[in-house]
Amino acid sequence: MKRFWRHFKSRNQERQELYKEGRFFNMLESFQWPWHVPFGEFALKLDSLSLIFLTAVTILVLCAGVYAVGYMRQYRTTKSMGLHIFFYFLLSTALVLIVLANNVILFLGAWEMMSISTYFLIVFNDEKSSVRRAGFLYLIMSHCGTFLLILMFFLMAHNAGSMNFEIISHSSFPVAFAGSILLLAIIGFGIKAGFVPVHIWLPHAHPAAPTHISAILSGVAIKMGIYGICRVLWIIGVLPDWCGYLILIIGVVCGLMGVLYALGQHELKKLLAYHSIENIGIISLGLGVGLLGQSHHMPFLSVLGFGGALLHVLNHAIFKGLLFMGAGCVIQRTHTSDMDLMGGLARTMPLVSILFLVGALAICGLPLFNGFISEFIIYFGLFQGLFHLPLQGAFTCAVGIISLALMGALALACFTKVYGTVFLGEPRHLQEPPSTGKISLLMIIPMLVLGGLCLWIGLFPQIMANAAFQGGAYLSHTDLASLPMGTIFYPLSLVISGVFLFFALVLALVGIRRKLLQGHAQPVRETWGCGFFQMTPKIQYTSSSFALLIVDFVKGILFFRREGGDVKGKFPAKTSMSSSVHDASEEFLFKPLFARLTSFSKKLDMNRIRYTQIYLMYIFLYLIFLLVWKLK
Amino acid sequence: MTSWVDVICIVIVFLSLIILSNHRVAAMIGVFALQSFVLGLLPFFLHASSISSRDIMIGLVTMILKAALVPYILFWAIRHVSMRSEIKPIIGFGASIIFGAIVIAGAFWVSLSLKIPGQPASDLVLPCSLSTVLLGFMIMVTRTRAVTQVLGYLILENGIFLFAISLFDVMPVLIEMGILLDIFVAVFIMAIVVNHINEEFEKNTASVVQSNMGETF
Amino acid sequence: MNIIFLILSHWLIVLTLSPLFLGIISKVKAFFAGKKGPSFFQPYFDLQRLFQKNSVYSRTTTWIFCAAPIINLAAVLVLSALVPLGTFKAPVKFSGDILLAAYILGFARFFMISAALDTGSSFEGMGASREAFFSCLSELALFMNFITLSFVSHSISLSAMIGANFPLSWTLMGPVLLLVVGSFFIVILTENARIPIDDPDTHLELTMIHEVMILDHSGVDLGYMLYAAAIKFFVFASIMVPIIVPVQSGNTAWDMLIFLGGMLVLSVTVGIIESTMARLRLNRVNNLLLIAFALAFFGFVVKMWRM
Amino acid sequence: MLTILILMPFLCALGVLLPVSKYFRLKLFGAVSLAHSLFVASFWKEFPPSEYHGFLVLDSLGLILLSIISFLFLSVSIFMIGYFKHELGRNRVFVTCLFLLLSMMTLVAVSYHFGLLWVAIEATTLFSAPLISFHRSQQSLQATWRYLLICSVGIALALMGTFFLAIAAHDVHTLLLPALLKGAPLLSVNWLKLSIIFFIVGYGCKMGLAPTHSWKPEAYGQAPGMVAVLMAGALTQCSFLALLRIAQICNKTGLTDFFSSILILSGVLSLIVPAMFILGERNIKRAFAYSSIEHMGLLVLGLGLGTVGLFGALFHMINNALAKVVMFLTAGSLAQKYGSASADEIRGVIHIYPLTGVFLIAALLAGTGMFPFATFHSELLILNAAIISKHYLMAAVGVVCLGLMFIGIGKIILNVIHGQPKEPLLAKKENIYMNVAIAMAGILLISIGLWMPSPLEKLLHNAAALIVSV
Repeated sequence: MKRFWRHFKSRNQERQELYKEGRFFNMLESFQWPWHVPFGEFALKLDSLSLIFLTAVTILVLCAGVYAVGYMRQYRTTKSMGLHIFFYFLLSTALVLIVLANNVILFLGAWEMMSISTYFLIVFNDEKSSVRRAGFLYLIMSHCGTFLLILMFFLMAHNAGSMNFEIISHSSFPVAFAGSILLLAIIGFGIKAGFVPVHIWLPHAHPAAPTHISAILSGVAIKMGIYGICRVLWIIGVLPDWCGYLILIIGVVCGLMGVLYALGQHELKKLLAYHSIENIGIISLGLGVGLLGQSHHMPFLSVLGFGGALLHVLNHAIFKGLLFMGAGCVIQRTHTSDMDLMGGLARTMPLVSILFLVGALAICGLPLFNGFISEFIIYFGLFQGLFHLPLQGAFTCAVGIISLALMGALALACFTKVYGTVFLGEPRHLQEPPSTGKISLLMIIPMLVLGGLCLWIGLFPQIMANAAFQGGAYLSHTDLASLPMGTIFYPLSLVISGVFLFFALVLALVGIRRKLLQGHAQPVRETWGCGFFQMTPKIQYTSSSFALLIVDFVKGILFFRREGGDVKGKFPAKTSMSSSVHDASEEFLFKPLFARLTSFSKKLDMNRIRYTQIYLMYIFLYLIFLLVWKLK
Repeated sequence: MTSWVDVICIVIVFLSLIILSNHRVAAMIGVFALQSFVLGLLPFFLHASSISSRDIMIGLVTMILKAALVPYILFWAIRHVSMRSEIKPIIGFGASIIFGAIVIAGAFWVSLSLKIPGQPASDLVLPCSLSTVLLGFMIMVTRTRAVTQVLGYLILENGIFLFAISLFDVMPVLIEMGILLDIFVAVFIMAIVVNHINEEFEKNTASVVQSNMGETF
Repeated sequence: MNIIFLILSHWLIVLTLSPLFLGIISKVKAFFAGKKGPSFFQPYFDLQRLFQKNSVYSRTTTWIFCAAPIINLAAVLVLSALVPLGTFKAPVKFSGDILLAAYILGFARFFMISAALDTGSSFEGMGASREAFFSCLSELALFMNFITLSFVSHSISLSAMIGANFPLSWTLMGPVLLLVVGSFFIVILTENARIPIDDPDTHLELTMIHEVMILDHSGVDLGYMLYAAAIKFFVFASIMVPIIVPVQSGNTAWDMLIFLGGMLVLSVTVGIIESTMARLRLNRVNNLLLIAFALAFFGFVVKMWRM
Repeated sequence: MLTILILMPFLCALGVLLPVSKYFRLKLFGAVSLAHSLFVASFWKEFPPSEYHGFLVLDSLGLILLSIISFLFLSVSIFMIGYFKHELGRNRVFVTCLFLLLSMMTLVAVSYHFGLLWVAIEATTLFSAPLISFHRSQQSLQATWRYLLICSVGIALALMGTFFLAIAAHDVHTLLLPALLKGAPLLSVNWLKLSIIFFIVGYGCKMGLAPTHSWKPEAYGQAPGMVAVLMAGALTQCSFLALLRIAQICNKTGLTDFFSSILILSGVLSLIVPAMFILGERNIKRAFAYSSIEHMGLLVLGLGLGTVGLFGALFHMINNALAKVVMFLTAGSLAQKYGSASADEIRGVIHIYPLTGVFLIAALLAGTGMFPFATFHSELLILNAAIISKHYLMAAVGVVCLGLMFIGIGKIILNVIHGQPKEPLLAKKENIYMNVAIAMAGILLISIGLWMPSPLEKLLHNAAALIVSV
């Protein structure tokens, strides 16, 4: 055992020398402090990979913090905030530590801290049983995932003989071993990131949490899963071929399932939660492309893939934060999160509606905003893969392109649904919305900042894209300078000029329209009802009916259920109808599994042998067994 | 004097068998007292030529504690309970004897392969003590009455002691005393617990004698 | 400055020529119905009329409602700048411009659907819902076509893909191109709301898709919408024609003539289809679009096989 | 010194048998615990000399256990001051038994003779039994009964093991540890193997290793919180010390593999069995009892795996004890407040008793090994040992079982913490003594988890070196 410790120590020295030689490439900043726990050291490192995530964390934690000050006012009289604030700061610390940790123990510690503090932030409204259940589900899934991570990290650390990421990355891994580590990482980190089918905590936790927490959860907490996978990719370096395909396929499945489930929702925050799964899918697509490039020795491809994925991480954090904050304002105003009851909010809260629109356009990946930039880079990578990879790689890339396009189209359908039903039209419930929920300025400011960032990255992506490519290059262990980065930056710049062209056109057309309308009266009437004069807001399309066509089309995958609503006879009686979409992996995998386990355990308890004698027999039999086993 | 040791070993096993086949609690306690008395005699025959003070002490303490005090406590513990018979044994009395015989045979067979280093007082010591331990265990497992279980435990301990007393003198006498004292205290506490449980039952519902753990107190 | 001049001239062509082809289609339809029909230039008159009228707005609507036509028109104009028109090369072309093309159309669609929902009318909501659904499927088919074409041409620029830089040879890629053309034709019909997917001329709101979405628009707004529709058809057709007729004689005039001829034939074909076919039942439309996707996908597989 | 340490509580036990006031007993107990802790603290500086011809020796292993015992008794004595404010019953037997328990546990920690060790451990079993049935309810008496019976049989097996060891040591002529270690080559291997098996089953029974764990849920479920603390934190670890002593001999005689394989089997079983039972459990204390079985499993697993695992196991001894303080004292104070420890009876603790709620959270996190509690590190060390020794399947099974344990305990605790508050039996005031006792352990556990003091690390290293001599 001593030897083990000594080995550990000598590795430390070795690293010190490495630092001196400056062999750690692309490291921006590092920090070292002894930490007196077994295998622990307080080693922090900021490299181009962490930088992206750190940026996302910082932006969102700050914005959500400011937002929270305004948002939590509604609870000021009813709840004590101390614990909530404490855990919020704990979470922020943990997030920063995770992205900076350079030691397994530190990472795992921070990881656990994140899980715990997030749990307590989620169950803020713990009087609701749904909230408690959501929090619990989150906590157990996250903790079980952590166990897998512990196994994975220890496997790696054992192989390398050190607990320092830097040193582990310098050791070589046998290919099969690397594959199994990545599998563990995909499940362990995938739980946090929300990979289908282990995503089931996500759509419950997001609606349950207070809004600023949902924003952080969706914006950065689940990204920590992606960060973890990136870190593992970086550490292992050379991975077997199938890993790229696997991650790409995971991306396709997550993306499509996420957006389809989202379409089926009529609860605003739940819908946004499913969209996080979709965006994780897009990010995984990028990572998959990067891995394919890496295993086929095409550094440019891998930088494109990884870079796109990293940029999307940042972008998603920004626009998802914005969307959640918008949703929070809406929910505070209407006191419901059911979109089928909302409507017409654009007239009562114009600024929020515009900011939400910005988020919605960005998340659909439409030009002008940041989502388009990262999706463009990922598309570009996929097309490069299509052209240059061998047959099966090209085919997978084609599948990736198609599904990315489909995701985009479906997301568009989904967010027109959201925007249309929440902000446009007439309120669907007939009584006036309670006006008590005043939107404080502190809630608007962070949204303005995030919206501005969406636009900034969308119009001037050079800085962020460059940072992302740096990260990508770091991840694929290549030097950015040796790559033809102009191949991507030139089209990017032209895309931006296209967008400006569009902008100019819009301005011109607005001018022309104003000119044409000059001198004409613009009467305001009721909406034309096609000859039908008694329109009530109730007959508007609801979010459910809007999505019905698509949901019905894919009901084989979505487990779409409709109850009631049968109309019989010429003068049908009053009837009601409800429809819901059920999560397959929750309904058919985890719920039965858990129920089975619990009932098994209960049965054990019920049939518990009451006789002490039997337990005495156990002792005796165990003794006999050991004697026979060990002494023959 | 080896033959005396042999006789004592055989008697102890025999008495265990008798306890196993008995169904009256009071009689079982009496037989146990007899067994402990015989066990207490053992040290005196062990070193025939020179009986040491150690042997005398162990013998006497065993006799006092196990043959006198322990039975007394047990009688005290069951003073409220019907002493007549064991209720519903898990294995019937006839079958118990047959199993007991099989167990004895098994113990002897196992002892064949165990070789004790040095010069044991008798080659019957190991198999007999093993038999006694196993029979004691059988009593614990097959009988449902609390007192009989205590008895089973005591017989088990007797088996171990048979082994311990006759085989070696590495154990300092104080520690031997400690072991004996421990066992005495154990019986004492068990008796108190049984007593308490009986009181509780009487206090609550007199009709429920069977606990939810399978024992009858 | 040169580039701006190029773009402006490109737009000039697009803006002047595009309504003509809608006129041609209606003329063909009238011919098949045994009527004389309106003049070829009727769409121009319509536009002029609309631009002179005032607009009526619903109480329910917000600025989204007014923004939608503007954004729609702007988007198709940007799209047109990416597409070569016969001998006129596309003024903006770069690797990845198809993505810009597809997503700028998506941008316009977002606003179109939102504007429809903005009115708060169930009819327009219905159209919006249908539009959202079918556009998903047509996007699928469109991208599959893009993938196949770019795989053939090893480029992700629209100009390169449709053979402005090198003529696609039907002899080499015959089967692939046939499949793509078939698929793309369905996409054109869908995107431009034509029979058998949609009927621009019907008066039964319950069956419409595109037209029902713009029920409440009037005056200039409607004019913008119509103009955008005309340009969109024109642009899509000019993407398709060079694929079908990849002939490049070298003589500018001849090439231009061939291009315009192709456009004419395409419009007439659309007209014939509209006159002879009935509108599909709504739940059959998705099958047709999936067929379009399958055709393009088949083309892709064939190309892979040939690789 | 050591004699004083053992005799002091023993004499006090006799003293409190006299009819003195209830509070005097508590104060005396507190004072003695404090004195005991001060003594033990002084041993960290310098080990006391051996006494009675090497029968009583304090080495590093013993010191670990002794410190645990001392700390546990101290916190229990503080806790009791608060606890007995609301208890009407007498405490004569209770405090007497506690004193005797302290005395005997101290003896366990310092005894260097296997016979003496057995005597002391048996005595701890006996003196803890009356503590379980403090409330004199039917269930608690029955639990006591089961505990007594099963542990007595187990301990009897350990006695046989001791005698087998004596036969094996026929040529050494003594059961003193140093002599046995020195004369290791003279030991008869076959008899030693036999004795090892009996030791593991016997002392394992006392530790509550599966499949001989059955007394645990009953006993811990019925015992008052502070008794459960002493049992789960100190009593079981006393038996673990016995196993450590045997490990010392095994490593000298080259039986490490033999010993390890049995320990690993027991450890894995002890991980699997509670994981199977926990999901159906509804009682907080019983759930914690299952967790205790699991932690015992981890301990023997660590010992069986060696290297880092051994270090982890020794570390885990301390962490487990501290975690048990937090867990069972909190459960005990809740059970007193609500009159039951059933999760169905208690709701919304954090709203009524904010501090107890926080402790309950700490109990959950500490019991399931989450950062920043030190249990996290020791569990990690043991898992790491499994991977280092290439027991991949075992590591996987362990992880699954730990996960299930977390689900089970979490389900109960979180339900209790949150929700609409249910009215408790007692007033809505928290008792400062109780809270101080729990907070002390909790803070200590967190601080060890955040920064391991170097004296502690040195001690653990020395202790590990005793077992695996370099």
